[in-house]
Amino acid sequence: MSVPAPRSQQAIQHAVVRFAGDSGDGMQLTGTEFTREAALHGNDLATFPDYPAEIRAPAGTTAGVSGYQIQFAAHEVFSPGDQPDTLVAMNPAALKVHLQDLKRGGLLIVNDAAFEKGDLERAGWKSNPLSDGSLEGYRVIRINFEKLVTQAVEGAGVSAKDASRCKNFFALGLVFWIYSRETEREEIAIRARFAKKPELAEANLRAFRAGYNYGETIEALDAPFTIPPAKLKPGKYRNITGNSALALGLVAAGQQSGLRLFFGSYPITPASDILHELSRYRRYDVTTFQAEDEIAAIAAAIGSSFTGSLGITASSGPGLALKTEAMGLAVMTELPLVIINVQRGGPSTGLPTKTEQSDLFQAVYGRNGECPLAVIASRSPADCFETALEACRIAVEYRTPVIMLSDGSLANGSEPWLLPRVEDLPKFSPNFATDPAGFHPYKRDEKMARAWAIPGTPGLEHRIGGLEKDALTGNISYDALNHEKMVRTRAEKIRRIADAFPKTQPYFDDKGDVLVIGWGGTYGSITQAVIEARASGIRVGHVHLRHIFPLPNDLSDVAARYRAILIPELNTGQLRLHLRGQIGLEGIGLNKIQGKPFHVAEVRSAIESLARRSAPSAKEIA
Amino acid sequence: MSVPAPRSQQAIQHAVVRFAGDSGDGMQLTGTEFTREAALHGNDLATFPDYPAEIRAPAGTTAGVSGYQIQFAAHEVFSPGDQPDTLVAMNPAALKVHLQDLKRGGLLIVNDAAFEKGDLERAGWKSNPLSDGSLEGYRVIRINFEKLVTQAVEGAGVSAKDASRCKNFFALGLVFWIYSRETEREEIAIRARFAKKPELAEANLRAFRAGYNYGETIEALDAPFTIPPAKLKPGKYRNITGNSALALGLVAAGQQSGLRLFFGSYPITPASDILHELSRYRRYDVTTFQAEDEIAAIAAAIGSSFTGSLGITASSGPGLALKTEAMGLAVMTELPLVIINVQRGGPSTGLPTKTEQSDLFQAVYGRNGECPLAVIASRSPADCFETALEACRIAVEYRTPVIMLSDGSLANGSEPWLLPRVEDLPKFSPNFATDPAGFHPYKRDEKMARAWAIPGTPGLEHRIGGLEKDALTGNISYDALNHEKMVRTRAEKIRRIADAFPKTQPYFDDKGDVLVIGWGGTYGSITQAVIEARASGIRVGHVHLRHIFPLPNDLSDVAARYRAILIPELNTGQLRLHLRGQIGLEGIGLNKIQGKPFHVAEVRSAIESLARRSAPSAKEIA
Amino acid sequence: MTAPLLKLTKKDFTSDQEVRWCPGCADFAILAAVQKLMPELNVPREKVVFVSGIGCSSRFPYYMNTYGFHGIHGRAPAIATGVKMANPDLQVWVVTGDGDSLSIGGNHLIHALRRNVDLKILLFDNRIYGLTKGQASPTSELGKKTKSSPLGTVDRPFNPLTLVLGAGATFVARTVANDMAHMTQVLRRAAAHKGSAFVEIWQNCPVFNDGAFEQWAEKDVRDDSLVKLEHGKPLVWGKNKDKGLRIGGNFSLEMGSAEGAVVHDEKREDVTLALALSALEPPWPQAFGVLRAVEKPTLEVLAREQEKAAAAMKGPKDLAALLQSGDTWEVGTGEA
Amino acid sequence: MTAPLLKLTKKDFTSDQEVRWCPGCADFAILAAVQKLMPELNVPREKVVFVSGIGCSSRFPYYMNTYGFHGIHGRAPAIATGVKMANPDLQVWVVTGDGDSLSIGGNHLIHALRRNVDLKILLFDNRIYGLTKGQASPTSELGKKTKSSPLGTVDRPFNPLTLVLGAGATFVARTVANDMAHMTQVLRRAAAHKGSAFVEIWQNCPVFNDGAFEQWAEKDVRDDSLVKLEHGKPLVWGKNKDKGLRIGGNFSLEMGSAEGAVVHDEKREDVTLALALSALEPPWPQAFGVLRAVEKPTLEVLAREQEKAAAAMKGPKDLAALLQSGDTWEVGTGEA
Ligand SMILES: Cc1ncc(C[n+]2csc(CCOP(=O)(O)OP(=O)(O)O)c2C)c(N)n1
Ligand SMILES: Cc1ncc(C[n+]2csc(CCOP(=O)(O)OP(=O)(O)O)c2C)c(N)n1
Ligand code: SF4
Ligand code: SF4
Ligand SMILES: [Mg+2]
Ligand SMILES: [Mg+2]
Repeated sequence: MSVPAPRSQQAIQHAVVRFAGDSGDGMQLTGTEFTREAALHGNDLATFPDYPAEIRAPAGTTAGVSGYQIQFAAHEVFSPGDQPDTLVAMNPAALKVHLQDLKRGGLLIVNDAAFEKGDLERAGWKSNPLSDGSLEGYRVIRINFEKLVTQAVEGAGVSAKDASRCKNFFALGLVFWIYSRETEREEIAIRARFAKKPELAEANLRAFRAGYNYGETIEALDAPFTIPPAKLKPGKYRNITGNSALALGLVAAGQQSGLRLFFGSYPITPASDILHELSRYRRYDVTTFQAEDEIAAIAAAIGSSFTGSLGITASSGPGLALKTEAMGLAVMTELPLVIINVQRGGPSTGLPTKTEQSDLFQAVYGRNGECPLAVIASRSPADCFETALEACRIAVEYRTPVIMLSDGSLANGSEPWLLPRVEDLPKFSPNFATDPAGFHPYKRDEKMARAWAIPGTPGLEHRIGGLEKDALTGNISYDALNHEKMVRTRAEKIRRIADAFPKTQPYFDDKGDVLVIGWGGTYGSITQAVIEARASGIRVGHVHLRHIFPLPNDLSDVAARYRAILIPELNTGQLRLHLRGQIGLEGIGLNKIQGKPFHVAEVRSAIESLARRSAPSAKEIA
Repeated sequence: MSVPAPRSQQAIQHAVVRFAGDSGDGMQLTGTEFTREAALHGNDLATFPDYPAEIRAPAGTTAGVSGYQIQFAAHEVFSPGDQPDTLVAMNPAALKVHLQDLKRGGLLIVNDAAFEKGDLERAGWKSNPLSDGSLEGYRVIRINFEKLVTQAVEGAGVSAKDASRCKNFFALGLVFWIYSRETEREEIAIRARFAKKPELAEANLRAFRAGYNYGETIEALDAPFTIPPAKLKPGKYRNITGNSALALGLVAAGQQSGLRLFFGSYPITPASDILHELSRYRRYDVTTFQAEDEIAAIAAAIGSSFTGSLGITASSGPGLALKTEAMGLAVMTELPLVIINVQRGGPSTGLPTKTEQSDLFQAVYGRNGECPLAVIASRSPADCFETALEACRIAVEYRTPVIMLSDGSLANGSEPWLLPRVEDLPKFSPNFATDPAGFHPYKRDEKMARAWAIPGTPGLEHRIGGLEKDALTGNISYDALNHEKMVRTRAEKIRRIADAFPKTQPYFDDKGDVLVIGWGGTYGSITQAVIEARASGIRVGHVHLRHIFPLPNDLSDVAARYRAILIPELNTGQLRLHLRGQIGLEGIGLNKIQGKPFHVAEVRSAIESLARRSAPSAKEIA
Repeated sequence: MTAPLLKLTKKDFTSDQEVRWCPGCADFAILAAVQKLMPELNVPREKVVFVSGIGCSSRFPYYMNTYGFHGIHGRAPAIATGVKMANPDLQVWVVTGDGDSLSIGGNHLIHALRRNVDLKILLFDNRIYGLTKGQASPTSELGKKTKSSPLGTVDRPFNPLTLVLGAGATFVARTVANDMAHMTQVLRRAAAHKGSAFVEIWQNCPVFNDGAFEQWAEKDVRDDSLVKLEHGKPLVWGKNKDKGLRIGGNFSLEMGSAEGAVVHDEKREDVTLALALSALEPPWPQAFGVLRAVEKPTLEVLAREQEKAAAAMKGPKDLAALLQSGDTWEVGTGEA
Repeated sequence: MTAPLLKLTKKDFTSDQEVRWCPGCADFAILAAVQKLMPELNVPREKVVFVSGIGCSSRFPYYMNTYGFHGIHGRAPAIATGVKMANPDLQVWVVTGDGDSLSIGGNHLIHALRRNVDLKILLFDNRIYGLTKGQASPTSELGKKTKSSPLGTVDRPFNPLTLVLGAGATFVARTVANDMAHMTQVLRRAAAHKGSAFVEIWQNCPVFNDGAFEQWAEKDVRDDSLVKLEHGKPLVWGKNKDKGLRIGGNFSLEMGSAEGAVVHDEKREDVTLALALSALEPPWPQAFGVLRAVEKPTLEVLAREQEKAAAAMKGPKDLAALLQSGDTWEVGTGEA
């Protein structure tokens, strides 16, 4: 297709677009497609998909609204953005849910055809927002999607129902025009996607083009926007979600250590995709096992580690709860094990498709007995790769279970990932015991890791289990002093992991008014907020903890260099309590428990008000 | 039988006796029998049974040694005693394990016949302690139990094997003599115990009497001891173990609230006896359900609470771990539920028959999501009654799960229990919703408890579950602000429980040098230690926390009245971290992780050294 | 069937909550069947409890205007056991999926059945995980490609009927959601059974496993691929009822002409016939209807009887006496 | 059976740990049988793994001088599945008790069996909880008085054999610990089976459930109360082999004279006969020996084959290529 070049363009630096519609409207796909093009265009970007817990809630209700937000820019981007510049609302329910977020003056694209009385009622509108003034202050583009799409795909040979399902590609086309995206790659992608059903390919292509042309035709904007590529670090990039990066990190860990991976898992939102992805990487010495439940999943993983594989299991909060007892067994038997928790809204079944950071307590403290293990957290979608690799390394080198915390927003969110070179990835060795001379299953190396002797090794036959073990032989021991020794040894082994951490180096100001200590998926919002707060003259540092347990040894010292500590979390203050309990650090919490990420503005204003409150008094200055 | 009155007696104030032998030697029975007589004699007492994890480890090995210790006194007694005055060792293994604890100059009764070469080797003695000087400094009574018992029971009509199994009653008889106990009640008890096998009754009786007479005959002591009854608070007493008291507390709660009890449980040491006991109280509207596992046990209990019973479940650490997910469901559905954890040595299977306090973290922090519930702890065997009742009351009145922490030493230990009058027991009402007018399942009363409407009530049909609920209707709600509201509401409801606590009133000095903050089964040792430390002039207060979560509101204020805080725990410092994390309280830990209670001396010396360290400097005084 | 005394209607059993299943999901049909059946059962709404686990199917209780408990994944039979034991007067239904009840919840299911708790257990079998978007379940065919098994599953599926019969279930039946009449009849029978009643309902999931049962459960093929079980009637099938299950060599069933076909007997104490029927899989005709319906004492009744017997033997409740049982002693107010 | 090449002896399989069972416990006999059998199997010690749960029986691995894993309660089949999938070369045994495998671990057991993981599962059935001192187990008889059921149990027991056959087990057998010859033969068969092998071993617990099996498993009564199964031989029993299981009316088994008795067939694909035999309970003679031995593909082999097929199709491992798969783009060093 040849598209007339748009007349004039407005170059901007960044934009936030949100696609919203019914669960059946294909908004996740639309968002993903737009994201790919932004990535290939060279923009930096961050995304935030948000969908309901039902497969498909009743059509047209607010419960069924599915959304996908992307921020893309000509510069570095850290969060998916607080407020969309452009909102696509495919029905009144989507408008109901998302209108409040649209930036004043922002562009609103609505599906005119979907605002009948019944539609409005189902969505809970008392009167028609298209006509009652609700949309004042926005730039509204009303489109009769049904009609335009039907016309566009006429003759493509698809049913009326299938024709109507092309609406999302019409919307995509329009947004492509608005942001002056090239259409070629997308056209190829559409053909590939529907390769098995050429008539569907044709219909969606037509809808896509029609949407693009519609923008041009109606002169929806005086001039469409352009956002040049970002000046990112040079190298090869790929846009990636957290779960995909995590799965690749695990595969990399297997390859870099020479260990077979055994991934035992039971499906649960938002962790299931890790199982799906790894199931496709089987030829990389990856065994995947969909167990009957979470307990069997971790138990099998432990069995595999005993046998010399790297046992891994993944779940979300409720599933982690079920794994608790078995984690104790892994701690007692001191076997490598990686336990991934892609956190979601809790407690109980909670908000399965929403994001939250409320499983820190469970990860650090949630086991019977004195049962320490390592806990680490990833901070961004691409960072899930590195974090997974790090979790595996610690597990193998220290012979310990490691809990890796991710969350729903990381798992499904995406960003460009500067591909690492394999040569630069860390290598680590399982260092299996093979020599019977002087062998004892609980003899330790300098890291306090015990000998890992695997079945198949002649002369090292031994037995382990969950009863307290003799400090050397690993035989059952009920001896009082041995127990105390072992409890302290297990604790010390974990504590020492911190001795190998690099120095804590705050981002931005390394002393000053406020230190923001964060962890996990809030990294992007905090970073952007710090950048903005510093622009207003406050001296702010940012430490984003990868290691939740053990904590970095120098954290107190670093913190002492600031007047005040801000600890933003998507929970009621779990890291805050953890830091106070562990190292006596007093921080101020910024807490949000809404199943949603922080807005940048929320964090920024917390930094600013804390800086104001803790500003040195006149006397101090004098 | 008529026994010649012993010639002269030495009145003493207290004594500590320990019976030790093979698992098959009946030491637990011997100890229990002696305890009953001490109780009925009117002594105050405390006991500590200690047995191996195997049903019966190999005969004669140290692994198989089973012990039972009692302190009984003419005054109040708080702990089973640090060091026995009298040790009965039925074989070399028992001597090997326990000799180190015997008080210098103490009385040692050994079974001479069991010290052959093979016996010694099995027990790990390099040479014969009876002859190699190991027993110097003790008053040793060597007895050929085999021979004397065989002689004594000759003609009773029992096999040689059964005859030999009467050894423990011989030992019991001897210790009866040593402490001038009356024999009548015991004789009746023996007859009752073996009522179905009269020849066994006869044999054991004879052995018992022979032991008693033996003491008299050989003039084992110049004069046997007497310990007059203690001047306890007037009233009716009964000697009781923690698990028995706990079971009675639950029954009392059912009766006092008018609720049917549903007890769902899966056997596990040391909690199983609660199931055993409750199974015998079925006619008190008690349903007991031995579930297929711990998850089913708590799930059924939750189902019963939904239906208007008071659901209860009990287990130990590993079982609690399995219940984690379901606890979240109970938090979300805000149903009354009592979860009992009789703690044992951990982590994992750990030390199943040993005591420990290492499940505090798990109880307070060990769930996914923001998942607060109440946690309370009992402090002594008899106190398990009151604590259980309190747990039930909080659960019912606040519609919340309550975790009640006990431990192995409380569960199996015993003490005299001043029987409460039923009239004095608290009454509380489930306050079921019955009126459809204005009914909403999540409407709250002044305690923030939600309406409890049970199936069978017309017009109140409703649905609940583990997904986030609307703040009023309880319907599923994915609304962001509703979620935040509900998370904070659930937290606030639990926090408010503390508003009804009585003022924290430290025992002993209510300000001064040291405040000892303890919890759980360490109560006895701490109390005795504080008494002794005060005798040396230190001003010491003692707060023993019944409520672990929420904490008493005034705890910080109370703590501020002392120079230093000592926090003794049988773990690595869980309460200490909890107090620092929650209320910023800085305490010094005294920690022991040996599967054993504190010795009084350990706590006392910690108090003393802390008092010394934190003594006001000269300057301060001036 | 007695005439409904309570004069309730389907509407009385319809809650005010929006039904959140995908368009075309067979769960709608099951919901309609149950809501229609309920008035006929003549149990007051407030005495009915629906308990479920987690899954698309497990949303069911929200749509019934009775008491309902949406539990946690796999634990519905355990929760329901507590409900029923706590109040044996209630009519308790369990709604569960193939993942919920056969994967994570397999143990609770077989234990509820061996105990014969009076629960009506409806397994919505779509041979897939619906709610988590399309992973293999324990009833997915061997080799099936799903999201979690892109190369095909490697674990053989359970036969749910054989499994539950092996666990000692006293009532076992199978039906399909697209045969309203048959489904209703089976549900009616389940409701009438005193004891655990297990019903496998083939349920199409158009989104993640469309057509899973079409080869044998669609109207036009049913006659040839299913053997409809009727108590006391011979085991015959085919459009013309000309094929029959007969006793073959060495104690096996064989397919043959209708003549001399084995006569179905739901009530047989020995479980052999029911087991043999349950194990039939294509190309054999598959058993359809009630395989077994044998009455045995139920858990909750036995438990209550024990309680009463204990009360009768040991006398009425007396908390004071209970507290004072065992060896007690008095400490006086004066000097000891 | 080929002559042992490795020339190992019972002693080679005896660990240095003291055996901690009660005097007279039948677990000793099972341990002795296994230790004696092992050399004959000709598998190097280091390739043998014993996995267990928790219970008296589950202490077993400590006493075998092989690799061993004493797991957590009920989870042995799951741990063992991980062991076997991680290294299909190993010979993996699971030792478990009636509580461990049928109560808390019931689900893992039936799933391991449906998956046909190549595990040798030995269930030490003493119909009681030994280690926790005498509570009822899922095989305790209805009405049994135990510590946890002083008024008698109210839940009907499982029949372990019917249960596991219902779950799809490919090898199912029963033996008793006090018949060393029979037990050894059954264990040998289990070891030889490629796939999950389930063996129920009646095991007397003299301390908490003494004599549980004496009415039919003691030497003097066995002939009359057990029907010994031999492949290809008629199902007859009695001192004089004069009683037989025959085809009764309407597809049932009946007791009668030996003449015309059904012939045992372990290898039958359809599970009817095995199920019927498993369900026999006193006063019928109980099935004793191998009920079923049918070979099917095993989980771990299927899984490895998939891996190989994937490698063959998609080419060798190349981590760099994997990381760079999907849509990628370059950002240059100069100005964009
Ligand atoms: C403890 C736990 N594990 C996993 C999940 C995720 N999960 C929810 S439903 C489900 C399976 C649903 O399949 P099925 O039972 O067949 O029901 P369907 O959706 O097909 O009706 C899973 C794995 C969960 N909610 N809780
Ligand atoms: C999670 C958990 N729950 C409960 C227990 C306590 N427990 C240990 S063994 C056992 C049952 C033992 O019975 P069985 O499996 O029949 O073995 P046996 O001792 O009879 O050989 C129980 C309930 C435990 N260790 N862990
Ligand atoms: S995913 Fe399948 S089972 Fe679930 S609601 Fe949709 S169609 Fe029904
Ligand atoms: S309790 Fe029973 S099963 Fe356990 S070791 Fe003793 S005799 Fe054996
Ligand atoms: Mg399903
Ligand atoms: Mg057992």
